[in-house]
Amino acid sequence: MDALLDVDDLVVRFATPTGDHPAVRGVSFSVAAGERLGIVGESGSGKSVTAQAVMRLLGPAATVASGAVRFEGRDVLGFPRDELRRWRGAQAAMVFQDPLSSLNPLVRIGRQVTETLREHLGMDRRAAAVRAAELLAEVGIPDAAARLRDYPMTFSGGMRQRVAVAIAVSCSPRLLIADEPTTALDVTVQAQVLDLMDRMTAELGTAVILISHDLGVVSTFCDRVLVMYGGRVVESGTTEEIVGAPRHPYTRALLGSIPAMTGPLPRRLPSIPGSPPQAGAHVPGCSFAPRCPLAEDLCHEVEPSMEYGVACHVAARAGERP
Amino acid sequence: MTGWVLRRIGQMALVLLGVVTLAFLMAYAVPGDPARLIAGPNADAATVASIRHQLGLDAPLWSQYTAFLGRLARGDLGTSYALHGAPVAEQLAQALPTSALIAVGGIVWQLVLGVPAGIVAAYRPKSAADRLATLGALIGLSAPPFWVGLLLLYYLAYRFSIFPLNGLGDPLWWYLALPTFTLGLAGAAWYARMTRAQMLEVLRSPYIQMARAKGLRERTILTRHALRNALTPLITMIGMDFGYFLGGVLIIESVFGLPGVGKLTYDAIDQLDVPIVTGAVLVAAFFVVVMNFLVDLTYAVVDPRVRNRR
Amino acid sequence: ACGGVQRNAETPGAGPADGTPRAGGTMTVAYKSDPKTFDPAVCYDATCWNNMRMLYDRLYDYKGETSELVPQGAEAPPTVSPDGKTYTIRIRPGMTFSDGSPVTAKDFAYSFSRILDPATKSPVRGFWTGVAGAEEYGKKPEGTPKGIQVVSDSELRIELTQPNSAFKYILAMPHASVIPEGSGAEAATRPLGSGPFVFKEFSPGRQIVLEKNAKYWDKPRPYVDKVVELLGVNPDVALLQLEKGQIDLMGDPIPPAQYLSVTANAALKDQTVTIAKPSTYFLTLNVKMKPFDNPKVREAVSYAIDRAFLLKLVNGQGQVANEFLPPGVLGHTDDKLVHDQDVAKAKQLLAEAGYPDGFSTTLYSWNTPPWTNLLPQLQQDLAKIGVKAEPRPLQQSTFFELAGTPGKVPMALSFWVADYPEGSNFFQALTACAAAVQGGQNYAFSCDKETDDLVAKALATDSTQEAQRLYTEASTRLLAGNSLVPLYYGSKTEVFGKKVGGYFPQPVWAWDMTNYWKTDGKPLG
Amino acid sequence: MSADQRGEREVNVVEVEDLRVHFSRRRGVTVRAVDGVSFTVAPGETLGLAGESGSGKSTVARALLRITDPAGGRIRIGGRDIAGLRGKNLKTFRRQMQMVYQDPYDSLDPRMKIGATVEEALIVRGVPARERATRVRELLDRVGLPSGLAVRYPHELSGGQRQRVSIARALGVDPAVIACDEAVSALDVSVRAQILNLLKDLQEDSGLAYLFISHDLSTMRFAADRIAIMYLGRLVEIGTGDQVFGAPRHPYTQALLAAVPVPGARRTGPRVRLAGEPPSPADPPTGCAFHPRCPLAEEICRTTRPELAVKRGGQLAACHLAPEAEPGPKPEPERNPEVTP
Amino acid sequence: MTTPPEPPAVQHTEPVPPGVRDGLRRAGRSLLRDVPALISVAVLVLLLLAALLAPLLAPHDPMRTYAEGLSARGAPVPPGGDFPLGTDPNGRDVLSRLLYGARVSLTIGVVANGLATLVGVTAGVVAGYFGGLVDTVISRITDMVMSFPILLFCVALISVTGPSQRNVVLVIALVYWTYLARVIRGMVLSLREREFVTATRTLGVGDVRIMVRHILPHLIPAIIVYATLGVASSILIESSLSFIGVGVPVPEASWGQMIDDGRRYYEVAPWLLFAPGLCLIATVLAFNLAGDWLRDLLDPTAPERR
Ligand SMILES: Nc1ncnc2c1ncn2[C@@H]1O[C@H](COP(=O)(O)OP(=O)(O)OP(=O)(O)O)[C@@H](O)[C@H]1O
Ligand SMILES: Nc1ncnc2c1ncn2[C@@H]1O[C@H](COP(=O)(O)OP(=O)(O)OP(=O)(O)O)[C@@H](O)[C@H]1O
Ligand SMILES: [Mg+2]
Ligand SMILES: [Mg+2]
Ligand code: NI
Repeated sequence: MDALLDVDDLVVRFATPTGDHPAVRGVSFSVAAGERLGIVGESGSGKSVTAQAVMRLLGPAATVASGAVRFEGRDVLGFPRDELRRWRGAQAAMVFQDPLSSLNPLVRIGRQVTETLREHLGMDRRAAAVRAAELLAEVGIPDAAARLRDYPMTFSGGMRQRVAVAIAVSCSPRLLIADEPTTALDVTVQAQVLDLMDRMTAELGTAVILISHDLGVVSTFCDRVLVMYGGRVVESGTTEEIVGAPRHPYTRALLGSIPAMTGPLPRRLPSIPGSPPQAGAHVPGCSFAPRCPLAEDLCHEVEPSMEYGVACHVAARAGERP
Repeated sequence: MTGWVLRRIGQMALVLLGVVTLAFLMAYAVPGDPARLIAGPNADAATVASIRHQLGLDAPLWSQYTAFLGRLARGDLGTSYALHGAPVAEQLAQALPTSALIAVGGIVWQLVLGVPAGIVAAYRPKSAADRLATLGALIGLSAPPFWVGLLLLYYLAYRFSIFPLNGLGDPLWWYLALPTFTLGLAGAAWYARMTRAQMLEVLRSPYIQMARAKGLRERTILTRHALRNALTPLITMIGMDFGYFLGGVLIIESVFGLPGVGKLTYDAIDQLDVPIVTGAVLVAAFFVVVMNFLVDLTYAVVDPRVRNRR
Repeated sequence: ACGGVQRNAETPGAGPADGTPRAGGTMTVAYKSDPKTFDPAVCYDATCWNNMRMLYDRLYDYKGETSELVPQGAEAPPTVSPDGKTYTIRIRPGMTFSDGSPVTAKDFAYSFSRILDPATKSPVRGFWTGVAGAEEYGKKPEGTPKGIQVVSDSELRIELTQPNSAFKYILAMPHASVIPEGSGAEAATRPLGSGPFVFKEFSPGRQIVLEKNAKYWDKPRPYVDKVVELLGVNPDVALLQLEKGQIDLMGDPIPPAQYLSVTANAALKDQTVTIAKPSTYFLTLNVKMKPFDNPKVREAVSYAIDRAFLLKLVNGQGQVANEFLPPGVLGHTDDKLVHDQDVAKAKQLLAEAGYPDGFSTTLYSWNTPPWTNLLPQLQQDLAKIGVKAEPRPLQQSTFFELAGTPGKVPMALSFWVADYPEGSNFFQALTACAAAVQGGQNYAFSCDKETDDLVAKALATDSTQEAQRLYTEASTRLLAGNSLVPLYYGSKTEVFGKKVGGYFPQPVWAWDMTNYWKTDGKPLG
Repeated sequence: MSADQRGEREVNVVEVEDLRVHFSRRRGVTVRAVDGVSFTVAPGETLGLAGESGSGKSTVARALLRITDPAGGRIRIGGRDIAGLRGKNLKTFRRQMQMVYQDPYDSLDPRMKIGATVEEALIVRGVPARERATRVRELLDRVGLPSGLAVRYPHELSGGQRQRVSIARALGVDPAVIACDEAVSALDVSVRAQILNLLKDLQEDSGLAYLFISHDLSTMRFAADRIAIMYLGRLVEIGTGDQVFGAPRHPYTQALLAAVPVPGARRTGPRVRLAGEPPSPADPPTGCAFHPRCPLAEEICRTTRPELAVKRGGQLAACHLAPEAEPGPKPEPERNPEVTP
Repeated sequence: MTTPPEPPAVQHTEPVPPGVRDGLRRAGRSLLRDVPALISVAVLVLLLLAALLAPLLAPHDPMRTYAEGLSARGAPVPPGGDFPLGTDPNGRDVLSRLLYGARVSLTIGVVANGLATLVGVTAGVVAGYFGGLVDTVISRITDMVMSFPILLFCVALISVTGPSQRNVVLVIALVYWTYLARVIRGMVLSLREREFVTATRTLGVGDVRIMVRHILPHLIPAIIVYATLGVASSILIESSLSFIGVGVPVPEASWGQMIDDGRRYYEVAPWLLFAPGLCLIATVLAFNLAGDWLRDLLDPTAPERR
């Protein structure tokens, strides 16, 4: 497969005072150039950890226990320091989930944007500043040139998030991992940011991995979607397949809990009963089983494997996707 | 902001007054009679009395104090008792540049020795480099400056004749290298340890992860992103040290034979030379207060979050 | 009897003092502190004495390394009237100040009168209060006191109220230097004298520069062209500088800790001299305070001390005291007037005095070496006889204040260095009734009129033998009272640079720069 | 309804009148982050606050909590003017109003276990020590967190988990009003649904009121009784959910609604987005702040600032061009925006 | 795609809330993993024992001058024989003095420094947190203390009350707290602007609790640095006080005093400096490395090390 990024059977474990917990348990996927992959899933299901593992940004408590990450066939996990540095930011960029705290509070916005430009593209100070202002304007920051000299604390949450996006796209990376890049944005600005990423995929062939809770955003933006639950991929397929005909009970429940924009509203939203799997606790069988309306005995005993794009005993029996 | 500055200046004046008053009182509280000291052991009571009268020491403390304040208000620091009438201001003016040079040099050494050691240590905690930096810093701290000074003099100046043995000369930095290094060595540990502790905190924050994701060089990450956040407490330390050093560093000054404020003060205390003591205290206090003021200002500049509160 | 110079036993006979003088060169010396003044009338400490000797002349001066006086500004020894009260002195003809103006008797009269003028704030005024009319002059300082008379330009007459055979020594003290009439106000800042060197520069904390006085009367002296005094040099460093040849002389004593290494250093052997310093280290027992008001208690204490061991603690720098006055001072006797350690005797005395179990007291002294070394040992010695003495080392000025206040300090450890080699100097300062007052230095506060009288008699006689006898009698009386317990006599060790020629130490003064030369100078002539 | 008007004024838990918040940015430039905003929230009501990013939503919430001091206007919470509250009174007030912050990372003490963080709220409320452990577990459970997480530190949680801790903490003091600043944005939809249900339940049980800030309009539609739309520091439209979502009167609201991506509706054309540059709050456009980007803008929009006025459909909107409500008894505008003709 | 290999199953019961016992166990475990820290703690314990048991361990009377403790020239005797670490210029046994000195110096290092830390941290936190008048008053007081010549103060105090260990402790504490207060205040200034503090405040949590539970933990690294380095500084300050003659009263032993002595005699009797110097360095190192360990132990964000 001539994928740009290939993640194979990734396992990430955390050392905590109460022992070792796997947060990602055998995740595999690949993204081709120009492709837009969405990752959705329960909070705490390991989306961000997967993204960080790909970027090799896991903290000291985490270890990649097994698996491989390949970028254009090269082993990312084996990159020497210098190569890693040149790869990050320039070829693969990431927007963090916490844009508010991922900007350095004591460094002016301008500098935080220009430093990648200067580092990777070798721009001089003047050119970088001009480009930074352009980038900020592109993500919809008013008065962009003037605000380069401000500190992050004077930016609203959404503005900081957009700054993070601007930084990530500044070097036109080949791979962009965007972890909830639009959570704090109003829809018109969100549209602007999505447009920007659209343009990048179309014009530069950038591959985008979009992690989002907003199935609306995912379905209008992504080509393919990965659904994660409890550190595993439970379903994957094209956007149409997932949004149009979800097969995993979790995916179905997910889609069912979105309030509609039109029509009458229920008094309560349908939601998935129960709690997500206890962090670190490993139950035999399907991790969704305790909450699954369709769960059978088998589900509680044997962990389902990924078959035909879904990891569910019940759905798998129904055979291949229609 | 201007209001704040003005208020601060007012407060500073108050602090200076307080400190000088305390020094004044304390110099009198110490048993010993300046007049007797001047008069010498063989002097008869009449001589002592007349000296006491001339110095105004026979007046009640209160009127001595008001007279002293009056002079101070006119910018007159008085004349020395022990140095037979030398104007205090002149004495201080002569000593101050030396102290300033030592202070600047000491701070520079502290930073040059301490901060990199702290960074190295924090970058790979518990590594050999960390242990080495820690060990070095702590030995530097534990070695008494007077001894380090003499040792340096003995080997670098006496044995190998690399540096001059004493005093000030040309080029200045050549003469200041050893004293300032000695001063800096003791302080470096504080900077190293503080830098390490702060860096360890900062290196874990999300914006450092972000900086890594941007593919910045480790050096850039350390210096631009981490250091800046880690160093804010160091600003306070630098300010304090600077103010303190300007007030004179007795041991360094006496080991290396540098005529600074510290030695002047020490000798004056020994001689109960109240005008010099109060003058020197005033100068020292002035610098401490001003430096602390500057630190607060700098703090606001460096950390915009703090600035906003004012 | 045994005063004078005690050269290092090892010092070979061919010391540099035996070479021939050479001319020119710079003598570099180092001091820890700045001199407090250049004004002779107020100079009374070691840091300014050397400058006095270089900048000014006095009527008389000590000859070489001896305690013998020779005329300097005077033409000959003074003519003393038979009643011992009138001194007539002829001034050396042709002597000038460095600005060329002649030195006359008027200048001397002026210089001496200044000391008595309260406005001068002279610490040495006490030496001159014996001059007739001093008291009136103190109240109304105009012209000269009655007792200081200018007979002619070349003749000076001084009248005393009491005969004082030690007066000639006072005339040789630094403060008796001559400055031009009326120049008192400038003496402190722009010193002008008739001495071998002239003042060039003083930058506080850095250096003092003196240059040879080309018009000096005692040609070809001084031998060196220039004297540079480096200031603010830590004595430890000064020693290193001296060893490296960067300086020629140390202005401060060798730091006690370096003493051992210096004296053991073979390389420095030829450059080291040790001489007796006319000084006594002693203990005072305040007779106005309990329990030292009891003579038996005092006697007991005097039996408690192991002098030899104390001396060892100061690395043997000196000599165990056998009486009050140190050797080299007129009045010193070789007779043993003190008690050796005898614990049993001491205990017995204490028991007799009513203190069989001893008592507690406090022992005051300075907070610097050698005092801090001696205090614990004294404490230990006293503990042996059951006396618990708490050592209390104090800042110098605090010590003077407390010890000089009646009823404050039961025991003090102190010392005295002779201003001049004459017993009266010790008695007047340390044991006289006049000194047993607030601010005085009679820390025992014991007042014995008879001892005072013996001293007065010694000063009145013109016979040295008689004076010697009287002083010995005074010492015997004093020590029998045990209010003052002599411990040891000090010595001083000096090192000088390799290139210093003709060096000799002086017991009373420090240096005699006029007579030293640089061995790398040009041949004379 | 007009009969209740007076009564309602008394019982409104939140009354904001002409709120203005200014920031001074570098040298003399003043940003009017919030510029004359007025609204009320009744007990048991949810007021949604949506709008352009950077339009001042968070700032409004922060002013309500006395985190930021307003430059003008009046804020009454539970009938008390909160300006100048100090000491004990301030503390009592704080128990009435809580906030869930936008940044889930920095709003939790990184050195405190999340159990302790939640427990703190209980301590404030005076819950006896022996009950606390159970109550903490309950609270965590309520927000859908396994109680085992209580011993973890914030950095060990995912973004959504942290946000839920924040919510649990806010619920812990049992407040009368909660400002939820993008409180559920970071949550996946199923948890979000749980939380929204929870918030609703609480509201029904205890008459809790919410100031609900979100950019997610579908959530807003479900959660909010009334909705206020902000643009550049001002309210541009305020009305019931039906009014605002059914028939938006302000062109900005219309643009917002048109831009909402709906799941399943695979995009065909370009996204709907607003034309033009977003204006700078430091230098707002004259007249109607929206005019440079408004497709309908006319001359009057450029010169005169439109005030909030009752428009057809019943909501208030600040637009010259929106059709006025039919003449009827003139309602008191900002006080009672829910007037139906 | 194949089934991913089953990650090793880790069975977990409900994690027990970490009580004190658990904390101790954790401390013990981490200590065993960290060799330098283990050694440091051991050294500290040994020092403490040495100080406590000094009367039992010391071979001689620390204050006594021994005749055989001085050479014929009055020089100190080198290590060996009856005096395992040699004697000082007063002929006293260095080892005994070292042991007794540990009492004094550790007291000074721990008590003076502990006192200063306590006061300094409290003042700094209060000043930084409340700001305004409180800050002004505290900051100006620190200004005053800092700019006051310690020397003069010591001389005055000691001449009035006489030298004593207690005075030395007080003087050091009195001077030293200001530095910590300043640094802490600066840090609190930034800390209190953090959102979690705002969040806690809006929760209605009292100021005291915020300061103790939320601000203080973030200051721990800095406090540990200051407190552990302060041990060395206090001991050395005492030595400077001895240098000017206002330190611990004379015959008593303290490391500072011994270092001061050793410095002066370093050419003739190097052991005088080495003995207390090495002890000081060991103490300082032990305090600091143990401090590092403690800091990690108290830091939840520090990774568990395997
Ligand atoms: N440093 C850490 N130590 C221990 N556990 C961690 C750590 N970081 C993350 N985890 C755990 O790993 C799991 C996956 O976290 P991750 O951040 O990937 O979730 P997510 O899918 O991004 O969720 P969200 O949508 O809420 O952001 C969570 O259960 C979290 O508690
Ligand atoms: N401390 C500050 N100093 C200066 N300007 C500030 C400050 N905080 C906010 N602002 C400005 O105030 C305006 C409103 O900010 P606010 O955070 O209220 O926006 P918001 O509506 O919450 O946006 P978002 O949805 O993106 O979070 C912005 O223009 C922002 O730049
Ligand atoms: Mg996440
Ligand atoms: Mg916001
Ligand atoms: Ni003899």
